[in-house]
Order: sequence, then C-alpha cells, then structure tokens
Amino acid sequence: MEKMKHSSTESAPKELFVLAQQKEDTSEKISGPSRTFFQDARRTFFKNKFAVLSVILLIIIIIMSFVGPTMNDHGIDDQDLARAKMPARVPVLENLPIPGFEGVLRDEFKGSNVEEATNNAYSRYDNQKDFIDIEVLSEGDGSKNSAEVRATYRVYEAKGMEDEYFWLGTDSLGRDQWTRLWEGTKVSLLIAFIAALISLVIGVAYGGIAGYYGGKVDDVLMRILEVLVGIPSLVVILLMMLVLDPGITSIVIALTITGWTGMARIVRGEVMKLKNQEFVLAARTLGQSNKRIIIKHLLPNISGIIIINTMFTIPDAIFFEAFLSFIGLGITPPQASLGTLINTGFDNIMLYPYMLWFPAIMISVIMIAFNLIGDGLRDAFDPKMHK
Amino acid sequence: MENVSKLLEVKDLRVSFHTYNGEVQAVRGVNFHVNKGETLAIVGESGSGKSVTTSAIMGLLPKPQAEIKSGQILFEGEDLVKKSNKEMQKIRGADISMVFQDPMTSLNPTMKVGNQIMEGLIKHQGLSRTEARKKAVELLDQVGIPHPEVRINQYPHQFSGGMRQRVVIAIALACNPKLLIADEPTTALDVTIQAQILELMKDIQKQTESAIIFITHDLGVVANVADRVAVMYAGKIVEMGTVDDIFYDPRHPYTWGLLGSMPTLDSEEEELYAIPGSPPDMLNPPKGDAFAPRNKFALEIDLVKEPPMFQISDTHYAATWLLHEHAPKIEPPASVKKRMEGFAKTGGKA
Amino acid sequence: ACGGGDSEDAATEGEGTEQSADSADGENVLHFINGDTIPSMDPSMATDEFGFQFIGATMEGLYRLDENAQPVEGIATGHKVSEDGLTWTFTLREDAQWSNGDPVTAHDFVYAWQRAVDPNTGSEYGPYMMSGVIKNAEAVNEGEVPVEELGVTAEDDYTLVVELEQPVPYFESLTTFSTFMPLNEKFVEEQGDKFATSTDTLLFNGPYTLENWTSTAQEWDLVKNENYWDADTVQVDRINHVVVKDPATSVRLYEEGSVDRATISSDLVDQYSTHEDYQVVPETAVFYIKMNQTRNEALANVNIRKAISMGFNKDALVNEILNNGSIVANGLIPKDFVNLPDSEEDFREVNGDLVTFDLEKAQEYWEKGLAELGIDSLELELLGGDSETSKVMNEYVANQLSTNLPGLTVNLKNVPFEQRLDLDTNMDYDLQISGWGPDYLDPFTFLSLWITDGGNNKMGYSNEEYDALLQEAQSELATDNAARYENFLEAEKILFEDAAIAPIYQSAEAQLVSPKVQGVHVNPFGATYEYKWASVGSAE
Amino acid sequence: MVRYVLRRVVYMLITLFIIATLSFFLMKMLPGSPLNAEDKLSEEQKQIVLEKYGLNDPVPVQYVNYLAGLVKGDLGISFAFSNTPVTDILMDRIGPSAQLGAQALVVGTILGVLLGLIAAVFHNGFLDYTSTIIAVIGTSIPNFVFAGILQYFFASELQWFPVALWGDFKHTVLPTMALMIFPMATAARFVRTEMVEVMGSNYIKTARAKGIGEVGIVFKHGLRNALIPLITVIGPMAVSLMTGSMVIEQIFAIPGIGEQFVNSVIMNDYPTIMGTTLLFAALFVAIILIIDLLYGLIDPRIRIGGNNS
Amino acid sequence: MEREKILEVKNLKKYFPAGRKKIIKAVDDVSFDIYRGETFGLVGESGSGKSTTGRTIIRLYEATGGQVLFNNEDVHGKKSKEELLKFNRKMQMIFQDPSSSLNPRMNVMDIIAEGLDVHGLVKNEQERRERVEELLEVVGLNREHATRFPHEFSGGQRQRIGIARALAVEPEFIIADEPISALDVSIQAQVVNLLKKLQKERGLTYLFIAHDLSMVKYISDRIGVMYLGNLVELADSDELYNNPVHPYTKSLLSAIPLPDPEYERNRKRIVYDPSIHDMSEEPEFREIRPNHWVRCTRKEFEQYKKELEERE
Ligand SMILES: Nc1ncnc2c1ncn2[C@@H]1O[C@H](COP(=O)(O)OP(=O)(O)OP(=O)(O)O)[C@@H](O)[C@H]1O
Ligand SMILES: Nc1ncnc2c1ncn2[C@@H]1O[C@H](COP(=O)(O)OP(=O)(O)OP(=O)(O)O)[C@@H](O)[C@H]1O
Ligand SMILES: [Mg+2]
Ligand SMILES: [Mg+2]
Repeated sequence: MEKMKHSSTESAPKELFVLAQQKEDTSEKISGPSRTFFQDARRTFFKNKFAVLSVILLIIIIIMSFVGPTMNDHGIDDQDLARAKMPARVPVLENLPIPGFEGVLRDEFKGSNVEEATNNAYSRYDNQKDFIDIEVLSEGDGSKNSAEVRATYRVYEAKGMEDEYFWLGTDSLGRDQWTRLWEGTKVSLLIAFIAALISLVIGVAYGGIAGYYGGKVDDVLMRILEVLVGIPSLVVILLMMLVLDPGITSIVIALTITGWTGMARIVRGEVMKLKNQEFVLAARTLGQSNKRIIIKHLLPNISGIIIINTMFTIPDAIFFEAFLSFIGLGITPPQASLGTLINTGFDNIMLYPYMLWFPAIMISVIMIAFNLIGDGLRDAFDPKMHK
Repeated sequence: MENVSKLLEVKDLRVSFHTYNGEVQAVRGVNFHVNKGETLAIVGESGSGKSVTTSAIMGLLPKPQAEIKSGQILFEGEDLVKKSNKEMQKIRGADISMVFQDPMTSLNPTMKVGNQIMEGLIKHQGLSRTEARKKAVELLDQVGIPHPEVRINQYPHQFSGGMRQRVVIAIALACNPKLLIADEPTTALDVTIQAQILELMKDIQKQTESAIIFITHDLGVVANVADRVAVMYAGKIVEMGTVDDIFYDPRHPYTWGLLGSMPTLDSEEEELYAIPGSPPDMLNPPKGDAFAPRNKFALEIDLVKEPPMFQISDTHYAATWLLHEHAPKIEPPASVKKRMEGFAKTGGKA
Repeated sequence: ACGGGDSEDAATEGEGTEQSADSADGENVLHFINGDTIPSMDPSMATDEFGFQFIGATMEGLYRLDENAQPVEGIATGHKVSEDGLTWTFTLREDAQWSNGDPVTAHDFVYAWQRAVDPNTGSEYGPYMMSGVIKNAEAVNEGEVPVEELGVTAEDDYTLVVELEQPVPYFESLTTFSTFMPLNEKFVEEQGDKFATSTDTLLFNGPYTLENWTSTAQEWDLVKNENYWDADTVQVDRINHVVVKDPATSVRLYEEGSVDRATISSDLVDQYSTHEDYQVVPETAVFYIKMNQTRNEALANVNIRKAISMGFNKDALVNEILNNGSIVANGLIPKDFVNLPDSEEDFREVNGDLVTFDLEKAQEYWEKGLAELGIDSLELELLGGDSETSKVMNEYVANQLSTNLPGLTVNLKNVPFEQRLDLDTNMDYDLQISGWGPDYLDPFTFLSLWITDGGNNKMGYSNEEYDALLQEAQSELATDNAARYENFLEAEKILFEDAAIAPIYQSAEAQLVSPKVQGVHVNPFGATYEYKWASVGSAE
Repeated sequence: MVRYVLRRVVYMLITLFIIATLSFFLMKMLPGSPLNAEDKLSEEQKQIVLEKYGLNDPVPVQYVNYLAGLVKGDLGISFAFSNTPVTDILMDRIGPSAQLGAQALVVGTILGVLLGLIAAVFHNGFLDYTSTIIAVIGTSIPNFVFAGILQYFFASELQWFPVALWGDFKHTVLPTMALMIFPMATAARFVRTEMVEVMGSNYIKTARAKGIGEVGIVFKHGLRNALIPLITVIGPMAVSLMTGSMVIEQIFAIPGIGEQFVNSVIMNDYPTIMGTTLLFAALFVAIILIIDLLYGLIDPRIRIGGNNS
Repeated sequence: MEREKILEVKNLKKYFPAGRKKIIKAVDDVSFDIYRGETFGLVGESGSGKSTTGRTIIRLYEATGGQVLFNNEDVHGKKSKEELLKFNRKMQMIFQDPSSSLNPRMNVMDIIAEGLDVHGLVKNEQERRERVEELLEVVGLNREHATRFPHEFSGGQRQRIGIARALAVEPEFIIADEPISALDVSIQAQVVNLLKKLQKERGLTYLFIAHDLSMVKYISDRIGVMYLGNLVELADSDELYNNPVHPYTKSLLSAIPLPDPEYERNRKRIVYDPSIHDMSEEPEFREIRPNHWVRCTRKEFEQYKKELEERE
C-alpha cells in the first residue's frame, strides 16, 4: 500500500509514528460520578427556582404553624369582645407607609357636604372623634353623596390598647388572628396530609392489583371503581359528614372515601404499561414472585408518578376542607382551619377585609406552592428533563 | 470530476448543543459535498452526528440549545446558514426535503394522509386544493400505494409501517426536490419492506434525478443505494469515497471495524472483528484522534494530534495518521482483507 | 311560630325602590328578597315563617291583625261569645270571593279546620294549634271520633259556630293564623295531592294572589287580588320576591336598586348603621339555652343550671356579636309582646329581670353545684345551629361558660337545623341554643313549652307547681284574664327559680328599607309582614 | 358504531342501576324521615305520612317500588317540598346550572387552550411564565374568592353587570366568569404540557421539513393532537360544572341545582338527594360516553367499537 | 450419533384474543426440536410469531395448545413452586430492548443478583458481591460497574448486563430474542462474540431469534423460518442459505442487503406471493432432504424436490 501525501502542512514528529502502547481498555470506563434516577430527579428539581422557593415557603409555613401560635401569648380561643375586630398592627411596620399594618381602620365616607360625611364617619367609628382623622377628598356641592372624606380611625388608641399588637388583627370574638391563622394552617395541612396519605395507600394498592393481575380481577375492580366514580364525590362526602360527627377524623374519612380513585386509575395505567416491559418479564423468567415484582420492580418505577399525584391531591384536600367549612360541615369550633377562617372572613369582607385576606392569601400561597412543587416534580421525574 | 456540479457543499460545519452539563460538540468540522443526482450515504454509529448534520442543512436544529459554531452550507451556491427562517421555509419541502427514520411517528395521526401530502403542494407550488389532490393521488400511485383515491382519505393509522414510509416519501417528493435527505428511512422496517423502500427510492431517483443524502448504519443498505459514502465518527467524517472505495479499499481503522463486524453470508471465521468499547463522550471529546482509544492500530501521535484528511485518490479521503508517510505499515484485519481480496478479484474501481 | 335555633336567617325580605320600568306602566311594584323558597303554601301543612308569610298575604281568615296587632275584620264582620266563653259565633261577610269567583262561606272554614286536624292530612300545626282549643280536636286527631265531631259548624253559609274545649281568651288572634284559613273544598279535593304545589293549584281569598310560583321557585310575585273583598284598600299592584341567601349579595342588590329591602347581617351592621335607610325591626322571638336534665345528671342540679344561666355576658353578646338591635333577654316572655289586661303594663316590665349575668353569683352556684355533685370538672356539649351569626354566638357562649365557670368544658356541636330538630326530639344533647317565636298573642304560647312532657319541652323539665299554674290559667281562670296573667307571671318566676332555661336575647332585625316602602307593618306572630295596607311612596 | 353506542348505553344503565341500588340502601341506613318534628304528630298521623311515602313497606318492597318508579322516571316525592315530585325539583333547577356550567366550560376551555398555546409556543419565555402563573393561580385560589371579587368590582363598583339574580344573559356573565377560572387554568396547564411535547414530535419535524410556517404548524398540526388528553379531564370537569357550584349559586342567588343539592342534604331530604345523585351519575356516565365518542372524532386512531381496524 | 434433545416443541399454539370474538393466531401449530449445545436460529418478518414462540417456551405465556418438553419434562401444565423455580434456573432469556430490559431503578449489582437471591444461590452479602463481579468480568465489564445504574451504560453494555443476569443462575438453555437488533453495527459484534464464547465455555444451548439474516446464519447451526405463525422451513444454516426451498424463504433471503456493493448491484429481489399455494390441501411439514424440512402440500413437495435436484 503506497503512502499518500497528506494535505496537512503541519509537521508531525516522526517518533510518534509508532503503534501506541495498548493501555488497558479505557473505553468501558464510565466517567463521572454515578447518579441514580432519583439523584437526577433531585438535581432537576432543585434547578427549578419556583419549585425550590415553594418548598422553602412550605417548610416555613409548616414550621410557623407550630411556632407561630407560641409567638405571642394569645390562645386560639382567647375571646374578648372588647377587642373584637381590631385591625392588624405590627411593630415597625406600623410606622412605615405600607397600608394594612398600622392598626387603623380607614374608609371613605360620603355625604351631601363635608360635615355630613364626617358625621357619617364618626358614627361608623363609635363616635370616637378624638381618634378619628378626617381627610377631605371632595368638598361636595350639597347634592346627595357629593362630598367625600377619608376617615382614619386609630382603633388601638381609642380602645386604650396602645401597647397591644395584634399582628393580623382580631376576629369578631376578639381572638388573635395570628394565632388562629397558624393553628388553622396546621389543621388544614394535617387534614390534607393525612387524607392524601390514606388515598395514596388505598389508591396504590387498588390500582396496583388491578393493573398487575389484569384480566378478570382488573375487570371487576374497574367496574367497582367506575360505579364509585359515577357517584358524585360531593354526594358521598356530604353524606359521610352527616353520618359522622363533625371533626377532623370525619373530614379525613370523607375525603379519602372518594380521594383514592384518581390515584388508583393512574397507578393502574402505569402498572399496565410497566408490567410488559422486558425487565419485568426478565424477573418473571427468573422466578421472582408477584409480590416481589410489584415491590421491587413496579413500585419504584411508578414512585415518581405517585409522588406527583400526591402533590396534587394535597391541595385538592385543602380545598375541599375549605369548601366543607364554607358550607358549614367543617371543623368544630373553636378549632380553626383555613376553611373556617375564610368562611368567617367572607362574612366580614366588606368591613374588615383583612379577616378574609390573610387566610385567603395563606390558602392561595399553600395551593400555589403545592402546585408548583407538583409541576417541578413532574419535570424532575421526567427523564427527558434530565439534562 | 470538476464538471459535475456540486448541488450542496458543506464546509467546516461545527454544531454544538448547550446542555446543563456543558457544551456537547455534536459536529466538529464536517466537509462534504453532494453532486446533482447522486446518492451520498453517511454511515456511522449512533451519536456520531449524522442527524445533527442533516438537521443543520434543513435549518431545523432545535432552537435555543443548538448553535452552529462555524461553517457554511452552500446549496446551489447560497449559504443556508445565513438564511432566515422565512427564507428557509421556502426552501424546505420545495428544494430540499427530508424523510425521517420512524414511519410510525412521522405522520400527523390526526390528519388525513392526503392533506398531509397536499399541504406542501399548496404552499410551495400554489396549487388549488383540487389540483393538489390530483397530484397527491399521483404521488401515492408513484410510491406504489394501491387504490390511492381511497387511501388519500384515510388516516395514518390505517396504513402499515411500510406504507406509511411510502407516504412520507411521497410527501418528501411532492415538490420534486433537488435534494432528498433520508435519515435512516428503513431502520424501523422489516427486511422485506426495507428492500421495497430502497427499490422505490432508487426508482424515483432515476425518474426525478434528485440527489439523495442517505443516512444509515446498515452497511448492507449502503452497498445497495450509495454512489459515494461518508463515514462519520464522533462528529467528524473519518473516511469518504465512492462505495467501492469504502467497501473494497477501506483505509480508516474505524471503517475496518464497521466492515469487519458484519459477517458476510460466507464468512465462517470463529470470531467477528468487533470494535471494542463505546463511542466517546461528546461533552469532552478526547484529545487527538477520537477513535484512538478503541483503535488497535492507534499510533502515539493519535493520542496527541488529530489526523488531517489524507487524499488517497480523486474520490477517496481518509483521516488517519496511518496514511502518513512516516506511519508503520499496518495490515487491516483478516475479515476486511478478505473483502479486499474479493474486490481485487472483481476488478474493483479501476 | 316555631322559632328556629338560628338566631338570624341569612336574609329575609326587604322592600325597595320602584323600578323605573315598572313605574312606566303606572304599576305600583315592590321588590323584596326572601331568605329561602316557600316549602308549603298549604295552610294546614305550613310550619315555617315563609309559608305563614305568603299564606297570610294571599289568604284571609276570620280576622286579620292590624298595625297594633289588634284583630280587625277579615272574612268575619263580627262575632259573639257565649257566656261560658265556649261557643263563638262568627258572622261572615257575603262579598268575599275566592280567586276563581266562588264565594267564601262558613263551609270553607269548617272544611279547612276539619282538614287540619284530620289525621289523614298529617298536619303538624293543625293539632298543635287546635288541640285543647276547639272541641274534640284532639280526639279527632287521635282518630277516636270522626272529623265531623270537630267543634266547628256552619250554621248557614255565612254563620260559623265554633265550640271550644275551654274558654280561650286569645281565640280571636288565633283566627288570624294560617292554620285557621278557609279552604275551598271543591277545589282542594279536585287538586288532590297536587294541591298547593304551584300557583295553578292554589286559590286565594286574601289581598294578593301568588303568581309564578312552584314549590321550588326562586322567584315569584304577589299580585293584587281584584277579587278581594277589600281590594280598594290594597294599593300595591305587585310585590316581586326573589330568593337570595347570601347576606352580602342582598345588600349589594339593595344598593344596586334591584330590591327595596334587605336584611343586614350582624357583620354588616357596622357599615350600614349610618345608612339613611337603616332600620331596626324589633321581633318577638326569644333565644335561650335549653338544659337537658336527662342526659347529663349534672344538669339536673339546679345550682349548676343557675350557674350556667348567669354565667355568660349577654350584653357583650348582644352589642358586639348580634349588633342588630336585638336586646338582652332576662326572662322568657319577650318585651312589647303582651300587656297585663288591667294595668296595660308590659308583661316583661312587670316581671322584670329574672336572671342576669352575674359572674360572682354564677361562680358561687357553680361551686355549690359541683360540691353537691361531688365533682370538680364537667364536660358538656352545646348544640347550636349553623347559620353564620349563630355560629359566632355559639362559640362565644361556649367560651364564656368554659372560662367563667372553672372546671367546665363546653364542646360545641354545630349542626344543620333539621338535624338539630332530630337531636332535640331524641333529647340527645346537654345544652342547646334554641329559640321560640309566638304563635298567638298570649304568654301561654311561650309558657306552655315547659309543661311536663310537653311536645316542645324535650329537656326533662318538670315542676308540678308550674304545671298547675298553667293548667289553672287555661281552665278555671280562662274567663278571668287578669287572674290568668297572675298565674303566668308566677309561672315564669318558677321557671327561673328552677333555672330551667338560660335566656339569651330577644331578637330584632336590622334592615335597609327603601322610603318607597310604606304602610308595611310587622306582626308579632304568624305572617311576619302585613302588606294589605302597604303602598309605594316616592323614592326620596 | 351504532352497536357500540348501544352497548355502551346498556353498560351505562347497569352502572346507574348499581348506583341507584347503592344509594338506596345507603339512604336506608341513614337517620331521618319525612316527619320533621315528629313529636308533634300523633302515632297515627305518623303512620299516615309514612304510608304516603311508602315507608311502611318492608325495605325490599320499597326497593322494588323505587326501581319501578325509576323506570317510569318517577323519583318519588320530596320530603322537604311537600307533594312535589323530585323530578320536578330537578327539572326546575338543572337548567340554570347547566347553562352556567356549559358557558363556563366553553369559554374557559377556549381561553385556557389559547393561554396554553401561547405558553407552549413561547416556551420558557416571558409569555410562558405569565400564562403559567395565571394557570397556577387559577387552579389555586378558591372560586368563591373570585366570585366575591368579581361581584364587588364589576357589579357594585363599576356597575357593568347585575350584582346577582337570575335573568337575562347579563346576569350570567359574572357567575360564568367565576366558574370559568378553573377550567381555564386546567386547560391552560394541560395544553401547555401537551403542546410542548407535541412540538417535539416527529410529525411536527416532518411538517417543518415540508416548509409549513409556524402558525400552520401550531394550529393545523399541533393543536389537535394536544387537545386529545385534555378531553379526558374535561369530562369530569364538565360534570362538576354542570351540576352546579353551591357556593357560586349562593353568592349570585342563582336557582341552581348545586345549591339545591346541598340544601337537600342538610335537610335530610332523601328522595331528592337520591334523585340528584342519580341525575349527577347519569350525567356523568353520559358525558363519559360523549367524551369517548368525541375521542373518536378528534383522534382518528381511536376507532369507536374497536372492531374494524 | 443421535444428539440429545434439550427442547422439544410439539404442535405449539398460542392465540391471543383481539377484541370480541376475534383471535390472533400468533403461533399456530409449530413443532421443532433443539439439541443440546447447538444454536437454533429463528427468523421471519415482524409479527410472524418469533417472540411469541420464545415467550411461550419459557412460560411467559400460557400455551393455547401443544407441548413444550424441556429435558423431557413438560414445561406447561400444573407445577409446584419448586418445580417452577428449578425450571426457571435451567432456562433463561435475553431480551431485545437494552433500554427496557433493565430496571432503571436498580443498580447493576441488584439486577444481576436478582436470580441469585430468588434461587438462594449465595449465602451472604460478600459471596453475592463476588459472584456478581465475576459475572461482570465474564461479560467484559468492570467490577466498578456493579454500583452503577443502567442508564449510565451504552446499549451494548446494557445488553451484556442482561446476559450476565441470565447467566447468574447457570442456565442450560437461553432464549435470545433479537439480542442485537437494537444495537449499533459496531456493537453487535461484541455481543455476538460474547454469546459464542459463552456457548463454547459453558456448553449452552441457544434459541436465537432475529431478523438480521446474516447474523443469524453466522451464529446458528440450524435455522427455522417463520411466516404468519407457522414454521415454513427448517434446515442447517448452510443448507438453508444455499438451497432455500420455500418461496417465502427465498424471498426473505433475497431481500437482505449485504455489505458488498458488487453483490448488491446484481441482486434480484424475489417477491413472495402467498397465493401461489394450493389452498385446497392443508400443508404439512415434510422432510425434503435429511434434516431439511419444508411446510408444503404433497404436490408442492414433489415440485420442490425436483427443483432441488435440478439445482444440484
Ligand atoms: N437536542 C440535543 N441536545 C443535546 N445534545 C444533542 C441533541 N441532539 C443531538 N445531540 C447530541 O449530538 C450528538 C449527535 O447526535 P445525532 O443525533 O446527530 O447522532 P446520529 O449520528 O444521528 O445517531 P443515530 O444513529 O442514533 O441517529 C450526540 O452526542 C447527541 O447526544
Ligand atoms: N400480548 C399479546 N397480545 C395480543 N397480541 C399479541 C401479543 N403479543 C404478540 N401479539 C401478536 O402476535 C403476533 C406475533 O407477534 P410476535 O411478537 O411473536 O412477532 P415477532 O415475530 O416477534 O415480531 P418482531 O420481529 O416484530 O418482534 C403479532 O401479530 C402480534 O401483534
Ligand atoms: Mg440520527
Ligand atoms: Mg419479536
């Protein structure tokens, strides 16, 4: 074989033109550290800023739901009508020009002239003229409602509680909203976690069995499921709530009775997909028992989907608890949940909107956080997203 | 050779993907050209950059991740790299079209087959629906689908795999493209159906005189369809030549490996010539010759310096230091030698 | 009527400004909100506030209550009472007509009253209102004698004779009540089961007819009844009603001008108390805690009960929580309900405050009670309704009792009204917040509740002396009203000496009422509002 | 096809039958009767009332009677509304709920699909984040909060729409908007995820290779395929929308069935509860059937009946 | 010398239900024997029932009809747990898809050791690790790979892990269902070489399923050709390639592209038209030459025979 002239102009040192030492075969080496799927998932997850933020937020919320109530010395049912419906007041913040935490009530009042408007404001605020600041917005021309004033009522001073701080105000029974908000958050989260956990266990077992055994077993189980799904969950839950005494346990039971069907369906679908995968067949040819196949081969592979789905059932449960409270079938007072707080807040929305906003913001934040975490997990458990 | 006009010329194409782990250098300086009416086969193992090269030609590299680092893609003298997406839309499907590997997923499952064929016709040739329809029927007929008038109103799932691939080819051929890129068009198909599709493509090429870039890793298919062959490894072309050059006078050890690992029907040797190991990680391509770690015949220089393209004949090039004047004389492995003997017998390229 | 446990309904009717569209037709129209659907328009079957309201507006009995809650002539132009007070003979007017043109006759009353006590009817209020009042009512209802034996007969078409079981001084006011309305036999029998389920299956003889109504309707109209004998007096052409349950929505509808009257729930009072249309409508319903002496033996102890009835701050509750004009109740008979026959003094004033909030005394009694029982802590369940305001109130009461009485734990149980009735019937509770509104103009309507084993007692209260006083008032003293009232005063005192119940408050309703709404007055019992004399004023 | 539908209908009937049976016996186990305030009625009267409702018969006989009634479309008589057939109540109330539900479903889905499309097309861009945030907020915040806000701003403050009540189309706007948020957010999320997936699929590559413009790719090739999984969630969502939201109906004073249903439960009105349950269940299975048929329409791969391949 | 039969497949049938009242006859009356120590190749187009045959043999599917005798014992039919386990040890399978045949959530150690655990072949953790490392070396991988997860390996490496898993229980007979068709050309040779080496060292018997005929011919001693659930031809591999008799076999052989441009230029494809068969007679499996069997009718038999003789 003749040697060809090469097109390259670079010089190549002649001594290198010898067969290279056959080093040990490095091509089978895998470089880089070993990463399991879960490590990859974790990494992908932690790259998702929203999801990580949500996790941090949730952890803070959970910690606060335990710590929060102890941060002041108001108990969950410390009533005092003398301090009912106090607006929120937070040290430091009260001096900043941010509305909402100054411990004042503020509203606009109309009348045919400034005086009338002012009087309206006074009578609205218990005639505590000394503690009401009036700011005229429009002088008016004598016709109805043409004049407008903005009144600021310094409630804490008026009630002689200058030294008192209710960080989130008080409710209509004079109970500290801060304490109740965190207690309520705790209860709501507890209900949601337990309900989701039970749904998870039942759903995974049911779906797993139906999917893995298939055939007749699947047929029967799925028909049963269909009937259950056909009965509107609201019906079942409402009926359960009537049979059981109101309280956390019954809410959890009511939620789980219908809550697991979604999980069961998803798990069944996944198991059906997986059980014909070759690695499952391989386990069968090795003589592995069905139980171990389900535990060792199927469950780890659907764990992602299960976790994601659970993440989405938790906010659903929180939501449903809120709804139950909204229609009066929720938790027993004086205990609070986000649902009962929102419900009471709703009644006071016009005058004391903070009573609604704080729990509404809390539930929204929790829901958004769980949803974002769910989204994040969905991406994390999708190998396509592992870059 | 010079009078054969170059339809497409790719010059020093480099494409990288930006991923979480870093930059994946998928294509690292590829040069080749395609002449009018000829078939160029690109072979190489998975991940060697075949698809990325063709996607770059089509202007279909995935948007934010991929980056053309350098190079030109001259189609009839115009650089496609510089063209806007709008301009590329005019070229895609009309002058250059493409057939993908998997016929099962290459057709829109919710759209009638006829509409999928007609779309391009209406867009590029400005045909009316009825005209386009007529043309679509003809096309289906041309690619050998019986009862095209009926089939045109059916959905992809009503077609078998082989028929779907024919439909995909019909779509690609609709506007008589000058260049047809086929990215592993038969890999997913059965041998018998593969043979039919290959025949079909060759027939059509005869009729339309379009050039074809045919990507595959099946050397049998290459031998069947190609006029010229480019062998890719790790984002580079390591050997290029006519089909006879490559099969009967391979020069690059990688090409030897490819050929040696395929038994011929009469090969009886105890062991196949297997390329050991696995392809390099394109995140950090090795210094020197990327193939060196798997190469029995690697020279010390391979470990430090990349080999340039050596020209062997007018049509035949290879990038291996073994072709350098200082290199020791290396015998290709036995199985490959046997082929070359066969080549000598039949007279080869002369 | 039977008072709900819920202190306030979310919203009730309201009047409002006339819609311009309506005025264009020259029609006088009012728009009101109704808190819920009308469950029943059958006078024999109705049991609730809304039924009574619309039966009252569309039907007329022998008498009707005027502005001062005095009976004025309705279908009856007058009556005579026999010496012994047992036979009442009513003379009916001859120009009264049913809305289908049939004359209203004495037979219609006979039929209606018989129907009300006929066991086959399954009426609840029939026997409740008539037993012990009209002769043989109880026997008929028990199926012991045929309905024809009921002590009511039509002497002729326009003379109705009623025989009573015993003299009933307040019988006149009873006849204004829904259960005593006449019914057109032919029509009712024709309709069968369908009777009173929609406008088409109803006949009216009152100031208004009910239009566009079905039992599930969310919107309906009262339309002036041209066939009414006193149609000339009726000035409003149409009163539209819609069902709105959400209090905030009601108020917004009022502000929008869609309705002419809206109830202000306690939460909203602060905001609207300065509104020029703001009004407080006093009511005669009284709310109290029932203490069940049978389930938890501790409640059988009078000291414990006394402690509870004195142990919570009613003033704060009324002012801060209810906040709608309701007043503290320190006895059973509401304020401004009945006057003593002789002195014309208010019953409540005369008997005064029988039980007030007194923390010290409460704790004293509590200690004593605990000592007697030999325990140092007690756990009780408080059953309450689940409407918005009552929920807050329940929480307050539970908290007050738990804090004020050392060792007491009160657990709340809020359940829907229907369920609460079930629990009440089965005496399955310890404490229950409950209320009662009168069904006729006499203290007996309240005091009869705690007669031993009475149908509404349901808390195991029994006091012979109390029973005897009432028994005497209803029989021997029936013709001597002054003496009767002495008995009532005495009975009420006994009730509170025994601390049978812990009164909380007498309700009122805060409303926004458009100035257009004129001449509507509020009845102390039966139909809440009287629209016969209503008129539409100017909007300003 | 016809055979398939027939078979499915038979199947539906069986499911309904089982649900009817289940709910019947469930109701039998629960306390409560048409006799409210029992104590005021004499024993005899109670018997008469029970007789009227057929509650004196042994349970199996009641069951048979109930089924017989069912076949005739007779769901019995309400305990709470005297002498009113449950069927009438349902007929009366389903209308507004269904109308609002349908409006919310249609508008919400269309808006959601658009939102999702925008997010997918501008994947990882500003518009993607915006629409994702809208979607997350939409699924996270309780709809009664939205309802309150809408009522306050658009009715009380701006006076664009009536505060509440049931009347002409204007009255339906706010409740529809409040109800719409959830389907909108759900659809947006689904479409976004699916669309991102679809846009990476081979047939989109093929379409691009044909030289089709981006708009054509998104609408002609992408959307339809992205919609298929959405249909699955729309089914149950349609049911929950059409069966009315108690809260929304209460806030806007709408005579709907959701509100009615919660009331029936609270009032222990068993015939109505059962009737409503059956109605909901029937709606559910019917919608599932429709969804399945729709599947076949949108996705030609799914052959109704699955016989001819 | 009479070779020892390790596996006898007799009239094997496997039908799948497909919708209502319809069945797919995936395997319809197939009979063949496999001798100890040989490689038996099974080829045919996609959907012809090759995998189903393999899976029915190893009892992943219950047979609809027929018998499978393994070491003269019926594989199907009632069996105790112990018998099943014993059988599972002797017969193993290698799968086609390297990406789905390994559980992505288990590391290589656990994947390979699964069989050891099931059959209790190791006493302690240390022995287990040693066995796995030994097996890894047998298939040409490193000990360090034991702690890695499947996704970290290339296709060829994964396939070798699959082989190690099958080898762990020391089987006598391995069904390899297209073990190389999903692999890159250059990697295919690695796996095939390994399989050959193992066969030599351990006296294994293979049922090798593939549609790449050149590879099948290279590795197999005897080859069966399947078409629509039937075995249409069976012969020694050389015999089959040199003297195909059944028109389907001919067509199949003519369709394989070979890496030889010259050959390819001259290749003529033969199209198989099933309608040439005389449908009036049920075809049977007949021995046309010693150890060369064809499915044909009596008339075809004569005709094929003549053809063969002419070719000589
Ligand atoms: N979207 C992408 N993001 C990151 N890396 C990519 C992307 N697409 C391709 N690559 C990388 O580019 C390199 C070349 O890929 P390419 O698809 O061109 O290979 P190929 O030769 O076509 O292989 P095959 O035979 O498997 O189709 C591979 O290393 C691959 O990992
Ligand atoms: N579990 C199953 N259920 C229903 N039908 C099946 C099943 N497995 C296989 N089939 C059908 O049986 C027939 C034979 O399938 P099989 O997988 O055995 O073919 P094959 O020869 O292995 O094909 P390939 O080369 O594609 O792997 C096919 O028509 C297939 O659709
Ligand atoms: Mg490729
Ligand atoms: Mg197969």
